[in-house]
Amino acid sequence: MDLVKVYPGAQKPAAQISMEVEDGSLVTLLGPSGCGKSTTLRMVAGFAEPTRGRILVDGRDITHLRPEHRPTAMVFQNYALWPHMDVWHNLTFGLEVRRKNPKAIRSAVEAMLAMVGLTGLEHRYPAQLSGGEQQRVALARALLLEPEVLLLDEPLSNLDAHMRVRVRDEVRSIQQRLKITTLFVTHDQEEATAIADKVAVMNQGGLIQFGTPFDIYWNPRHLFVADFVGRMNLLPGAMTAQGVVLGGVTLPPGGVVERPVEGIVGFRPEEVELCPDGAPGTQARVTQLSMRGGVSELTLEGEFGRLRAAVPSNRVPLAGTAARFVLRRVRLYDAATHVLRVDRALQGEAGADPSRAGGPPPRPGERSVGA
Amino acid sequence: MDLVKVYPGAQKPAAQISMEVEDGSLVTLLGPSGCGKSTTLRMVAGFAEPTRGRILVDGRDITHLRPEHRPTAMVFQNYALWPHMDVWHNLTFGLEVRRKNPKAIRSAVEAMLAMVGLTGLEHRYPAQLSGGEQQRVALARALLLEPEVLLLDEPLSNLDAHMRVRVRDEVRSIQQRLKITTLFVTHDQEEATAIADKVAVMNQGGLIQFGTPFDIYWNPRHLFVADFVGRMNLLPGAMTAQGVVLGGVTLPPGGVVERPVEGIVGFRPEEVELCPDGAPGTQARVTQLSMRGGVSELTLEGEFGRLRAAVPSNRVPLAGTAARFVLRRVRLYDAATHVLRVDRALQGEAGADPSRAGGPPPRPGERSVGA
Amino acid sequence: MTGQAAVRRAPGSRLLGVVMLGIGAFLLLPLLNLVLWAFAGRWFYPSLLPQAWSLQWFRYVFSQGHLTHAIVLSLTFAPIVTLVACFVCLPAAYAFGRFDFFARRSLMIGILATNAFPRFGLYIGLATILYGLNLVDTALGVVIVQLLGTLVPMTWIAAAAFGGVPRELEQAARDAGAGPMRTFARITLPVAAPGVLVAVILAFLAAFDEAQGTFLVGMPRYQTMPIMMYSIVAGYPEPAAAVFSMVLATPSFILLLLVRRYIIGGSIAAGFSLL
Amino acid sequence: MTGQAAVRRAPGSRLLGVVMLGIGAFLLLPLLNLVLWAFAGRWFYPSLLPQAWSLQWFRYVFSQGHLTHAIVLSLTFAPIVTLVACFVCLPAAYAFGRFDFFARRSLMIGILATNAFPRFGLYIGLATILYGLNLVDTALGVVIVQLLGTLVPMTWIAAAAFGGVPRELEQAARDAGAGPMRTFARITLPVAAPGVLVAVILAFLAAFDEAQGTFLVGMPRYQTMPIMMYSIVAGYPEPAAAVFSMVLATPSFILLLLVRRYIIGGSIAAGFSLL
Repeated sequence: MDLVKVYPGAQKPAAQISMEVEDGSLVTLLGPSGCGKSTTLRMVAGFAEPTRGRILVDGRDITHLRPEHRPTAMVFQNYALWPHMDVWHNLTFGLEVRRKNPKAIRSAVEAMLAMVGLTGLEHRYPAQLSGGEQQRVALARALLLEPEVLLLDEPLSNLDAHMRVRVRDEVRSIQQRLKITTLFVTHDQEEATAIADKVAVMNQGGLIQFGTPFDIYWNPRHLFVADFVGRMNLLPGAMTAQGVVLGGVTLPPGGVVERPVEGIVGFRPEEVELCPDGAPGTQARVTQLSMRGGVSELTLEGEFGRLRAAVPSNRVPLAGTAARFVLRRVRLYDAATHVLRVDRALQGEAGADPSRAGGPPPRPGERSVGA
Repeated sequence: MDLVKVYPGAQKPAAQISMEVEDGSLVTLLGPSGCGKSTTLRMVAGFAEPTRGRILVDGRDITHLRPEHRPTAMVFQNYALWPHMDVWHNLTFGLEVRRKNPKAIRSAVEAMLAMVGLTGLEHRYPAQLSGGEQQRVALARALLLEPEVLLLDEPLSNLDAHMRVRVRDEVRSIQQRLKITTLFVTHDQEEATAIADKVAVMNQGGLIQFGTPFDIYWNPRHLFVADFVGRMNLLPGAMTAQGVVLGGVTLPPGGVVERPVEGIVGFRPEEVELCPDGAPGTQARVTQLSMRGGVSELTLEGEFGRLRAAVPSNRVPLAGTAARFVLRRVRLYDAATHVLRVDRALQGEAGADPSRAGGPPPRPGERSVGA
Repeated sequence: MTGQAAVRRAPGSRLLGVVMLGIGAFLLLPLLNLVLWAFAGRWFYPSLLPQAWSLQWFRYVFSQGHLTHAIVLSLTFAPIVTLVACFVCLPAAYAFGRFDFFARRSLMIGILATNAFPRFGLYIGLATILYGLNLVDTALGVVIVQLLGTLVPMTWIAAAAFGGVPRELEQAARDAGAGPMRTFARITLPVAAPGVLVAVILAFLAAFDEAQGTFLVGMPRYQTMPIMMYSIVAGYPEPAAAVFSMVLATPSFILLLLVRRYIIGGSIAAGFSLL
Repeated sequence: MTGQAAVRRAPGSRLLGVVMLGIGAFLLLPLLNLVLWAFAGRWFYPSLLPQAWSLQWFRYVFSQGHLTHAIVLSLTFAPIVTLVACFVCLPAAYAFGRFDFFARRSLMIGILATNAFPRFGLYIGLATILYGLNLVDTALGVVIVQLLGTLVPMTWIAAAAFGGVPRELEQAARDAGAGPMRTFARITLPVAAPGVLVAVILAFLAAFDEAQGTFLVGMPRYQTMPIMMYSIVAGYPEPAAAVFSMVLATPSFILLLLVRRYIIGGSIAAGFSLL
């Protein structure tokens, strides 16, 4: 079991985090730049000192150990390959420092080269490698140290969009094969949810929410998370017994709450359902289309305001046409504290088939927090 | 009608493109770095000279005009705001050069500031603005020139992932409101398909495919497009009368082609359908899960090899379990020329509901090219 | 393993502190000494400070015709040389910074080499040419020889300033409808101004401090301040030398103070990125 | 509007070509002249080239005890000063490049200022101190005064070299289990080596070419080559001065050639980014 705790002080723009990381799992630290996620990682690695709190690995306190004595290995954003050494020496350096015997080093490095698909590039220098290859050398170098905790600091941010997805899958696959506890820092929410067992969403030095990607995506407990992860319609409004009120318009599915609550109403584009012709629902105009692979996103406008809905790419209405919609689930965040107050699945009166949409399982009321 | 043609020579690593852009539409030039997309844009703006060919705007040949005489306006990747002028003077410079009267300038700039949401920042200098604000100033500056063609050179690449999506929607919405013909260069395929009326996919200086986002995504006519846009399973294999052959295994839905064809088999994750319990289909093991918002992606492994399937996030099987699947559509690319040879929609024998998946409309055989 | 194992203390930081202090003293003490001598009224060994302060040595220096003549000469030549350098070098600097042409790199390295090279040799070569042209002991000859030292700042630093103006800024101006001349006047020059200013000031200082070339070409008629330094050391009392040194240093001091923030801003650094 | 309206021609490119040629000639002709004089056997006005070639002036220079002694002196002092500068300045440079400490910026700007400042004043201030310490006309005094000119290259450029080593490279080594000393020896120093080499060579040249400070402190015993230049101009025939200039320039020439690719690589530029 790995236990990692960091409670740095508040005087610096650093992180305030307290969390436990399960052995063998991959946790992403997600947040905008300057949120303290990299600082947190550097504290675990030993390159920054927490002002308070402790960092425990397997119950052992490593808070005051020098970096070279910690059971961690880091992959740096810029890879930090030693430019004056070829790939082979970049990989063997750490093992030589640890006085492993040369034969063991040789076989370990060769096995690692094969695993990351770099066999044959041993004698290249970092400058002669592509970005993706450098990335893999950096990963291999860290893995060869057999760390108890692997630290990845935005390891994919220097790759182009296409390469990023590929290397991401590779990293995840290697991590799962080796069952190595991993902290992965990123500012890209798609990357964070795609690769992680658990996601720690951070902002302004604090941990906002810590949970599975599913949990973070569907049950954001804070407005910041709702806004930062995925696309969420967020509109000032209210929930009443009659339904959700947006822009003065009450959207039909009633019975949401007994007492009215005001705040910021949030729902995902996938939670907006277009009604079949003739079925009841709120009237809207389709104003914009955006193809996003298998799913397209449309902008709906009406008296309620402006919102986005996700529909399968084969069922896209034309821009400019009218459409009716119902909401399948709504959340309400406190306008002042930004904390989740209500989270309700709505029974579509429209009689729409709930199994049809690409969306999540409606969770009838189980998560309602306030009201 | 805008007609834009560029046929530069081959001695430089430049673009070879011939395409027509419809009036008022947004066309993205998509490709990896160094594919010539930026060079193409710079040729239209007048900052690079085509070695051959012509550039026509509204039938007028602008190939040899100086940049200052062209009806184009460019938004640069780094915004290129003049650092010694405040926002106001950045915006008025072009209008003053054109000797507009001061009153007209004043009202035009004020209206534009309101449109891009920068009112009140007139007297800030570029260095005092955030990245997103700089981006909007750059856009406003270009729009104030009332160009016939708006040129955007990776305008969002300096914004963080979250901001990028927001500004992208804003740019699209402004472009649609003003009905301004726009060329938009990007290396991000998601951005390209999300924002465009048409996408021009480029590689190594050539135009590979030009079509609607829908077309580019579902009907890639070249292996490069299939690989670069979205996620596509691409595996060496064959199509025979018995079905699709991958890794020596024949996948059930037969009747694909009369004569066997070999090449690279391609299908989107959305075109892999998991079968309900008991229904026939190819046996596979679920080895990896990746949450991507409303849709999750799983890795299936078996004797056929390894492929990815997209499923709604509420129907995700557990990793390590067994699953059966059928393919709903397959393409076959020539292994040497990389050109599409066959494109077939498959009638799922599994009796699966075709309307269920988030995928595209199967197009029965209409696109088959070869065989 | 934990406890007193300090993680972030610089190794040998105390020794380093001593070295730093030493370097600081090495730089500061001679200056301080100079100031003390200049303002000293009476100063006898072994006192660390003068026994009396006075401005008498300033009055003395400014009453010596030889010395005031040298000051006037220096303050005449340096601005003229700077002006000539501006006209000759700024267009060249723009070309170095903006365009890529035949022998550009060689020329830039050549200019740099004259700076690292022992200049005396170069001056001798130049002096013999000026001798052949009958320009030795003339004002024009002095201007030409002082021009040599202004080449590096005027081309390298100004080229860096022009080269550091992102091309896109100019392109955006062209795009907005401005022609090449207006683009230069409204965009390129204002944006490059800090770097160009630094270049001009360093050129002024180079001309002002030039001793060896002027010694070869200007003697005996044109004895500027740096040349006068040699005779002042031998022929005048020590406090006069101190005062004269301070007068010599004054323009540098003022000008460096003026451009300090641009130098710190790194407008010089860009020069090397041009190669 | 189309036709001959050339889009990408540099404005006034012909005029610029002339300016460039002029600058090139200004740099090259004196050197050429020097070489011609050095190898001339007979050369009478108004011929553009010598009538006869010979090595006689080389033989002449090397037969003059005064001159060979100066050469030996220069080649003795410069390496010693460089070595001392290495020991004093490299640790300081590492600290400048790596750590942030009290007065770091002021100290670095101070060092730079001594370079732009007229040095003669500084030398006079230093000389009077050395006089008080009875170090005038001693080898130690000469070493100290020459050390002043090596400060800028040795701290700025070497600091840039150390500072240019990305911290992550060191952190990765620590991460891999190497202690601070091993990290310095195996990672920092090898990566910084090119820049450090440039610094050392420029320091050598600074010491080798130093004339004013040595003139004040070393005369009359320690007349190094740059000082000898003054007397050679007055007291020896012109070709001897040319030969001596060439001898003086030789080490610079060789060393600059050696480090040319590092200078071009921009290892100097980084220095300014440290402030």
